[in-house]
Amino acid sequence: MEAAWQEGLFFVFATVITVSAIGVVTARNVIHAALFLVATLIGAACIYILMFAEFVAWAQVLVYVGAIVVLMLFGLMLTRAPIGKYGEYDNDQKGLAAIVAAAVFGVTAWVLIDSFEGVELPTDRVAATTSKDVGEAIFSSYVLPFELVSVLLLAALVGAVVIARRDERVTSRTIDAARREKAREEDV
Amino acid sequence: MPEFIQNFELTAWWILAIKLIVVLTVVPVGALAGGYALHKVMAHLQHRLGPMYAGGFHGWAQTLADGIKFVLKEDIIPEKADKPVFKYAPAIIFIPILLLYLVIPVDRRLIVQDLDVGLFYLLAVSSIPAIGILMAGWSSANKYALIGALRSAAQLIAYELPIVLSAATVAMLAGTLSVVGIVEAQDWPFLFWPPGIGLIAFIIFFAGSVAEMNLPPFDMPVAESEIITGAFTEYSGMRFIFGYFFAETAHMIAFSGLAVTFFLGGYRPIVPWEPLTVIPGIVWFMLKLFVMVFLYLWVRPTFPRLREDQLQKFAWKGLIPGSLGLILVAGAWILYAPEWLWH
Amino acid sequence: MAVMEKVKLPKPAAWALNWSRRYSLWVMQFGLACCGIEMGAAFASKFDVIRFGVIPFPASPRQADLLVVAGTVTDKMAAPLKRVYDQMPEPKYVISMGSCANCGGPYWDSYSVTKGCDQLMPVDVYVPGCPPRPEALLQGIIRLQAKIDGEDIQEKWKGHDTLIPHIPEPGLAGGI
Amino acid sequence: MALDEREVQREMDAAAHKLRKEKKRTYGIGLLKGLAVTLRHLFKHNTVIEYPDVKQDLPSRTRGVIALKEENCTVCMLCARECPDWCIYIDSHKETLPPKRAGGRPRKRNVLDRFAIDYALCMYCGICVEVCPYDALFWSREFEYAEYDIRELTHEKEKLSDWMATVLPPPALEEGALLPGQPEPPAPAAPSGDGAAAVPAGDTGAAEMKPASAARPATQTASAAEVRPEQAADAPKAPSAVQEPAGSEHEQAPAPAATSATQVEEGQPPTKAETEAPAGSAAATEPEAQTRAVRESGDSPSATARGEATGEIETPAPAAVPTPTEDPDEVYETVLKDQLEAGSSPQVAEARAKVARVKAERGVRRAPTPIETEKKVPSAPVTGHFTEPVPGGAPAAEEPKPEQGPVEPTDEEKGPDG
Repeated sequence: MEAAWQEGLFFVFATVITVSAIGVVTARNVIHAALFLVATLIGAACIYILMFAEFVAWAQVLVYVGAIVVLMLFGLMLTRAPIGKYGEYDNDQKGLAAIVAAAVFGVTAWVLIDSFEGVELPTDRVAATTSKDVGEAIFSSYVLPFELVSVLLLAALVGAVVIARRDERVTSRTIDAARREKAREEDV
Repeated sequence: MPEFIQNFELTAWWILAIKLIVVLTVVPVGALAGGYALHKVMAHLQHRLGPMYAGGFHGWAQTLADGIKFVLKEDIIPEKADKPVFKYAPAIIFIPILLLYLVIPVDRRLIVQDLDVGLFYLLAVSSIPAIGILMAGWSSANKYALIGALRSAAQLIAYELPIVLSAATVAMLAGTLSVVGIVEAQDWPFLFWPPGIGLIAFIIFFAGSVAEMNLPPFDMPVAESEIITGAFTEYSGMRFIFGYFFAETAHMIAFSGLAVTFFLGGYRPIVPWEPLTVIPGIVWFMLKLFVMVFLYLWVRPTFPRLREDQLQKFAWKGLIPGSLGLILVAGAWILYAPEWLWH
Repeated sequence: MAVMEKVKLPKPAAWALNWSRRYSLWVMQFGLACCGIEMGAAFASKFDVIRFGVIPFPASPRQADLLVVAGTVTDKMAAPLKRVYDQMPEPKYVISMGSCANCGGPYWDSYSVTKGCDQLMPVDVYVPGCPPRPEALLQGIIRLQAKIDGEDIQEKWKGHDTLIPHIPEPGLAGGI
Repeated sequence: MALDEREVQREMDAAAHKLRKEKKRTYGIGLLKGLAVTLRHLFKHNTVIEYPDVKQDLPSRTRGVIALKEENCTVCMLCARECPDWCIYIDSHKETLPPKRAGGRPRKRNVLDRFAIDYALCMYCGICVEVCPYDALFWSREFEYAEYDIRELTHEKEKLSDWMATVLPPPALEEGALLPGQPEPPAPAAPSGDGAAAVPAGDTGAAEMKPASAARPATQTASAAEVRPEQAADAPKAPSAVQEPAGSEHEQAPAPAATSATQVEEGQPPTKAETEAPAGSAAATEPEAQTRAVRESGDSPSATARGEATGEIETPAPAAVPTPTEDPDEVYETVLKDQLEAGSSPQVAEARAKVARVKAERGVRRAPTPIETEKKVPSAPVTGHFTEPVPGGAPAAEEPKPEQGPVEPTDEEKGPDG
């Protein structure tokens, strides 16, 4: 009974995800594409909930929908996002892109089927992983990868800042030096 | 909600239905009452009277009149607007705010659903309206709306972090993410105990929530002297009232509920004194809710609007380092404070 | 809301609609001259126009029901004024405040002043004075509320006759 | 010098440091102070004037609306000509009246047909009120006449006359201030009688002596009476017989107006006053007619009038006495009390009390001070206002008393200070 409900809902959410994912790539308008992405991400979060992975689901919403897509929209609107029909988002490599996408899809599907074929997903809460399980897993057996990933992210962040900042470093010492230089020139 | 799915029996149906109906009636009524409170409290703080004639007694029906009128106003959609986005933006703003009410415990049993990760859910859902605001601002084909939306988004990105971090402090102190669990962990409200930590976390949470809801003094996204009504400049009629007016008050009440739950001990008495438990939890909750709503309304006419750069500075240089430090202190408290200090 | 134009409303509903419009007049402030100061006084603490449900919150004409034209409408300002009026959603009202807005006032023979804002838009209530006292504006608002109370919403929804000519943008050939 | 500079610099640094330290210590206190301010206001009584329920008691000089006293208008058109907005519309026609005597010249006069002020255009400058030589226009405090139709804002003379009921007396003068048109007080050395004699012999000179002196303490009255004959001789043109009832008596006795009219008739100076009074245009406005008569009679001095004046000396002086002089301070107190009880604001009550006191001091007969507890709806027709006055009788009830409005000074200026 419960499994049937879950299955029905799964198909609903799967349809939503598929349609909006197609929308992301076919939308003529960047903003529309980003909004389709929101729908895709929320659909994915719903599927996580179906699998009793609440923590992951809300993390998905908080991080991806609440922060990343907002940031994307922010960036798009700050730069150029005209309203209405907007130029062609085509390029010559669409055939290649299609091949690569199909290949990725095939590989992922194959891997998933190969590794999880025949595995029953839990349909009741008791068997499901709770946030407690997730926390214990992260901070005990996976603590080293977790920390490494955080260091990597930090490095990426710092790198981004360094790249973004183009202005030369002006410190008080350099200013003083420049002044002294100028004064000396004047004296001469 | 997993538990609904799990216990999807016939009895669960009507319980769920009743709960949803209650929420769906409480939220608009609460928003109307909140709007009225906004009028009256602001008026009296400014030496005025506020609405006096609508409905007879002290203008009690003012917001009701506003609601009816706005529903019946002409619904203007600008010709150059991105119509679907423009139309659905208010819903994207309003529905997540409605969803916030699902996990606020009004009493120990009076909660639509006590989620395992309730706190996380609250924070996740409360970050969605920003997308609606961005949609509204961008689709209006109006430069002021776009500027307002961008300000709103920047503000949200900046102030989401302090809110999450101060809520994380609460979760650490309570040892759980469930909202009911957080309330149950507060023998003394976190505001009072552990000393200092709870208070600072509360202040950070309060400032962050004021900014996230775009309330004054952090209302630059709707600063009328600079950018008209920000993202809602082009909205009229029903879409305006749901996307902005109701949403603002409902958001404010929801965040007041959150603050009560996180810091003021929710439905529990304000001090752990036996006789006080005679008063039902819902009364306690409502009293604290009123205090919190008043606090939001009190700040509103008191402080002048900040500048955009001051806002960002305050968030990134003040609140976020502060809340990170607070997490350290809270961790130290949890690890090293002797057992007898805990309660 | 095309329904409003076709269906005859039952009496209680019509009453409720009139009541709601009467007590929820979000006002667009169009202060142009000294009358604007008096309007500000009427909206401030001493007279507190919110008591009547006249709420001076909206900064955008899209959310306004009432336009208070307070002060001298110059020909230069006529176009923006007309645009603001056109931007307001339909059941909308106009109060013309002060002699200048009524019909030119002291500038009755000036080359640059529009002699009365009723040349640009239908005006519901004329408040005399130069400038009118804040209370005079309040009385104008009360009269407007009385007018709304007796209104037929169907007629109102059909909107005003568009006899008023379209005003070209300032600077275009022809001017005003 | 350099040392000084260094020292100053050090001091400044120290001060700045101290300031910084203090600032640091009070971080966040400002916010709390702000919150405290607004919270205090929450519990204070609000400042709102709840307008339609509670109305401000406006000062009497408020420029609300201009009222027309139709009877005073001579269609001289000065107001219309001076109006910067040209918002006054006046129409009139000329009427020929039969001669008084057989063989006399028929007289002509202007009759007001239309007097309208376009309040949509009016800029409320008050020039018309100031320029009106016959005191036909007054400021009223009423401001509640917003209209749905701009055409309604053009008030015709009926409506303008309605406003007359709302005109207040002028505010009190400062202690010892001169009334407009009043001559400079004489040097303190001069006794009262001489002072009166020193009055310049204008067209208002001698006659105006009387009412003031009549109400004055006995000694002064006596001295004034002694002076009068010469004065009358000096200034022969003013018919004091006319002046007498107009100034002080008309209210008490219904007769004087009629008597004065008859007296004038007897004297037969062909003045406007004479033509108007028998014409019965408005017996209620007799005093005004008198005033006008006085003014206009200056043009036509006649021997009979002089004779009248001299012949009349004995009677009026005792006749004016019957109202005993009131104690000014007492008057002040009573009026103040009445006004406050009736609901006037302290300022207005005080002002009216002051007016009453000044009048009592000057010996002017005082009408009951108007009390405005409830404002009438000005545009509503005032019942009984236009009722036909009793011919030759007392002033109509609605008619503003001479104390009201700027009429007053014309009465007052008759009393040269002793």
